[in-house]
Amino acid sequence: MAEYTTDELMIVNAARQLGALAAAGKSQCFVGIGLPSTAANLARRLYPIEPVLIYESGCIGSKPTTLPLSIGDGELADTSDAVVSVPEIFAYWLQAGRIDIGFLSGAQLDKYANINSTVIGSYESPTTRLPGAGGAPEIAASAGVVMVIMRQSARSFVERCDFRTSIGFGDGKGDRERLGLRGGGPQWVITDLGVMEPDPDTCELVVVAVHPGVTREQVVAATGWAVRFVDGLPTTDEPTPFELDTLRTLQAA
Amino acid sequence: MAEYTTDELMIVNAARQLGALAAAGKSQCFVGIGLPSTAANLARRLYPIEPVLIYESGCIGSKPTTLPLSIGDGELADTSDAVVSVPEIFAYWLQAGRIDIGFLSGAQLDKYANINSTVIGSYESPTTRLPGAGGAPEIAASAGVVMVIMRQSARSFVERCDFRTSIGFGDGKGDRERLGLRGGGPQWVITDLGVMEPDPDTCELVVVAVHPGVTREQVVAATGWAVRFVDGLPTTDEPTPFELDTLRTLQAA
Amino acid sequence: MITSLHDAVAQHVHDGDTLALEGFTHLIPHAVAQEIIRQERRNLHLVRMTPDLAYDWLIGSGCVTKLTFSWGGNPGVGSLQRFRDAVENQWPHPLEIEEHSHAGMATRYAAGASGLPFGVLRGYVGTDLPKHTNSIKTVECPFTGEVLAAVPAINPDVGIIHAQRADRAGNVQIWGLLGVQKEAVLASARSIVTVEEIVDELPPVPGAIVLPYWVVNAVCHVPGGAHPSFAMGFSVRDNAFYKSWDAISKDRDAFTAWVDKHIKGTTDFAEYRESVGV
Amino acid sequence: MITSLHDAVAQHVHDGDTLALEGFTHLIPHAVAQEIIRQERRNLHLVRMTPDLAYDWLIGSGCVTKLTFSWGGNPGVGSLQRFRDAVENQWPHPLEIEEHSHAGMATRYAAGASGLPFGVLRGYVGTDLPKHTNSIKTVECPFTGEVLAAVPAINPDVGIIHAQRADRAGNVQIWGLLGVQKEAVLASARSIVTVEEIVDELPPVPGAIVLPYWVVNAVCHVPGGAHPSFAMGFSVRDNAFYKSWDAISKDRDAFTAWVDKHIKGTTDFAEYRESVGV
Repeated sequence: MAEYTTDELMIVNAARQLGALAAAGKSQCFVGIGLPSTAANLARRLYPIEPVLIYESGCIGSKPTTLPLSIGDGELADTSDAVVSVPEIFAYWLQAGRIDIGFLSGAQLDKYANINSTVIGSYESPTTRLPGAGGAPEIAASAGVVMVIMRQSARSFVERCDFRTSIGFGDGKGDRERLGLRGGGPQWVITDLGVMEPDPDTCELVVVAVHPGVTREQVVAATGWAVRFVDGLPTTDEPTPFELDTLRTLQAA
Repeated sequence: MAEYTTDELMIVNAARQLGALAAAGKSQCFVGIGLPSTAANLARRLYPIEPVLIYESGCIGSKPTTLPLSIGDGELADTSDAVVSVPEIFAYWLQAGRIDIGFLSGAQLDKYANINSTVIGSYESPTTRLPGAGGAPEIAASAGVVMVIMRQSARSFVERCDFRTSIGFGDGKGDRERLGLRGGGPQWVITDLGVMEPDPDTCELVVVAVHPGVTREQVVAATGWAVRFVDGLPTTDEPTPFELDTLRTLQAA
Repeated sequence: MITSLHDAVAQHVHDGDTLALEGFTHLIPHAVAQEIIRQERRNLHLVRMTPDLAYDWLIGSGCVTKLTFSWGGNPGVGSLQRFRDAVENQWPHPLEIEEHSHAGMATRYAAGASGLPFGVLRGYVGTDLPKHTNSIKTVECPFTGEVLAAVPAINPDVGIIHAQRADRAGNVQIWGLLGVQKEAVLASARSIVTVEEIVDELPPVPGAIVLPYWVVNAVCHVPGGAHPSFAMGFSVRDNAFYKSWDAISKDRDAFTAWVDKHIKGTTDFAEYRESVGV
Repeated sequence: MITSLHDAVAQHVHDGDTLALEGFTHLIPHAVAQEIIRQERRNLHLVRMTPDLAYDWLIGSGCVTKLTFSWGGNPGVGSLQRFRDAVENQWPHPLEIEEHSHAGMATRYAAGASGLPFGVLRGYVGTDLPKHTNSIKTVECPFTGEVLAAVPAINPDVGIIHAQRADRAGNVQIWGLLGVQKEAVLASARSIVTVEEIVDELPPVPGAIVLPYWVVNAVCHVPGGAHPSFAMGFSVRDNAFYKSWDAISKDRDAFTAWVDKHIKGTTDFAEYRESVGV
């Protein structure tokens, strides 16, 4: 059996989901930097039908040969089908509903998949001032579906976010519709422990799979709300040597 | 004395006004096709400080070597400092107040320098359906000042336009301010007979000069309202051989 | 994706559709207008800033019941005679018009491309257009209280443009005067693009934009397909043709004979080019 | 028009001004930020989508009383430590913040460049931002009744960017990631542009835009002036520098020592480059 890290499990599983979406005709993926960008670039290398990577810096159809450190590395622009201005990428491409998948991360996530990337503590006197919203609020609102990739801990997976930077399902089922949001919201939260999906009846995140070697107890301990599990909880497939090799080559480049 | 046509008088006088404006630091000129384009391109050739020609097709700083037939001839784009989209030329350049001079023509002009290029007769059952507004309404509203070039006749210079496509001074002094328009409105109407300017007290167009050989009677006969003349009515300078040669070379190219 | 113009029109353009054939003087998709006439589409709502000859053909051929536009002339020549005859004399049948300014139309396309229901501009103030055009309203700035013009988004059923090049995946490259072509495609539910050439790779060109294949429904190889308009890098505007159109189009019979011979009497754009000798 | 960076800042940047130094990761005008610190401007209102190191320097140096932004991190690294310290601990003094999303900021710049008092977007819905940011309101579509977000135009006193090239007349050419640089310049009352090179003529470049000389107030020849950001065609992003900034900026003394040595201790950007060895 191959050795791998929990981060590798997380990234490989996210890439698999992107591959499945691309195969189903959902290819256009608006990618945040960091974990989303790594997983999306891995998916581009793993699957015959590649996701189309769109970055908020205005790059459409980026095919970077190395992982960018920032959203605006030259490599992203050099390898894009088109480069547009920042006002255009948000108005003509994201807001207009041309993005199938919004791919986000954050500092805090709550049980309704709302994301906080603004402050820990109060807004006026924060314990920790985080970078802030960036493109996330409108990605979360307008993308066809949203996928979240985040390392899981009781501190970061909370009952309720200190600040709602990007909406998931608000306070529960029906909130997105009441607010008139056009996108479908978060459908998958992929962590270093497993995969969560919103319960169809309540929109509360439920664990639908754990990664190989991860126990329910670990997940419970790393979740700040009374998390539920699906019946007959499956384990995600072991990463294949091809997946691991491709990811490691990508990260070493 | 050189021989010349009344059209040549009109075009040369318009070019002179553009040259004077450019020398005074008012260079950016939003140019309609036809007479405005001819006069603006003549001014580019006559004066050391050239007007900067901006066309609604998105051309900024065009320096065509030949007169374009249409607003979108390839020559305009090929010789521009920048080519932008049509939404951008209107929003970022015209609307934002970056244009010093709007240079218009039309089918009808009234005594308050309102312009009609929409219909003769009623809108619902027009006697003559004209092309319509194009860029004129917003040029007339937003340009720092407006210059009009039009052949004069009792049919085209009317008491009140059948349709107000572009506003001059509306129903008289104060209307532009009441409507919140940012541009200063028409300051010169240059015709084949002479030059009109708005009266400072009423904004009604008054004849401030006639071209060489033109009589007051001709002007009165070619004006559909009881037109007034300034005291000591001057005559515009004879076109110089240099002006005429340059214009004829331009038109022959 | 890459298909014949015949099939693209057959598949994507239906009776009653709202169509935007865009191209600001440059790159006007005249070949598509001809194919729509050949396939006898009816009750079309045509949208275009500058109707040009393409719409004169369609209006005179009886395909059009409504026109949304901002400047309906023959650029540099004068009137658009078939448009005039339709408005003045209801020939060949009445034509409903929705009339805007260029700035308003550009704002409407940009709103449509942006997924917004309306756009805002400093426009129409002091003009008679709002008296006759229902789709000009006002909106108040929630910060300053200032009142501005508001116009509804344009979202055609089909956006149709001509471009210089596409690659085999259907990525489209356009340069020179860009007009509102990007906006027309992005605002529309479907899109058809005719191109001068189809290539393996799109070499970078100064001033060029690329529309990715996934916002384009059909790419058709139609060299010269903008004629009598032009494609920078491939052709020049046929100003003589525009001038000659005035006389042809002034007379109903001459117009009908011209359309019968050069459009309906040809099977595709290549035949049309032979027929008119360009 | 073409002047030294020292003189451009001396002439155009005043205490209390609202400044937008833009460049989305690419072409960030870091050299201008340094010169503002050298000339000890105070009470600045800084506007920028992604404050980046330029604003970390300015905030930590006590030049800034208000920050309007949408993402205040060290891209790919983590926190912007001086920004954090100012918000969390009011060091070196309190910092007022006005916080938006990228889409909102882009809309605000575009409205500013367009001469409109506000812009409209589908934004902020279901987020906590409107509770804390007064400049997020709503507007109703006069056609559909739909309620959308409205944000006020940004119109800085000075728009500041770095670009690849200018010609001797001051026409500025920019390519690669264009961010909101055009909007920042056009929205501002005055503008300063630093460039990699000044040339006799601007050769056409794929993907390039040109800002005409008459919307630019000062052009300054500052090779490498985006460092540690980059200028496509001239340099690559100095990712190592961005990573090293985290440790330097975490500590107030280390930060102050760094600014004293490399910014205040140098007379211009060329000396700074020698000082940091790039």
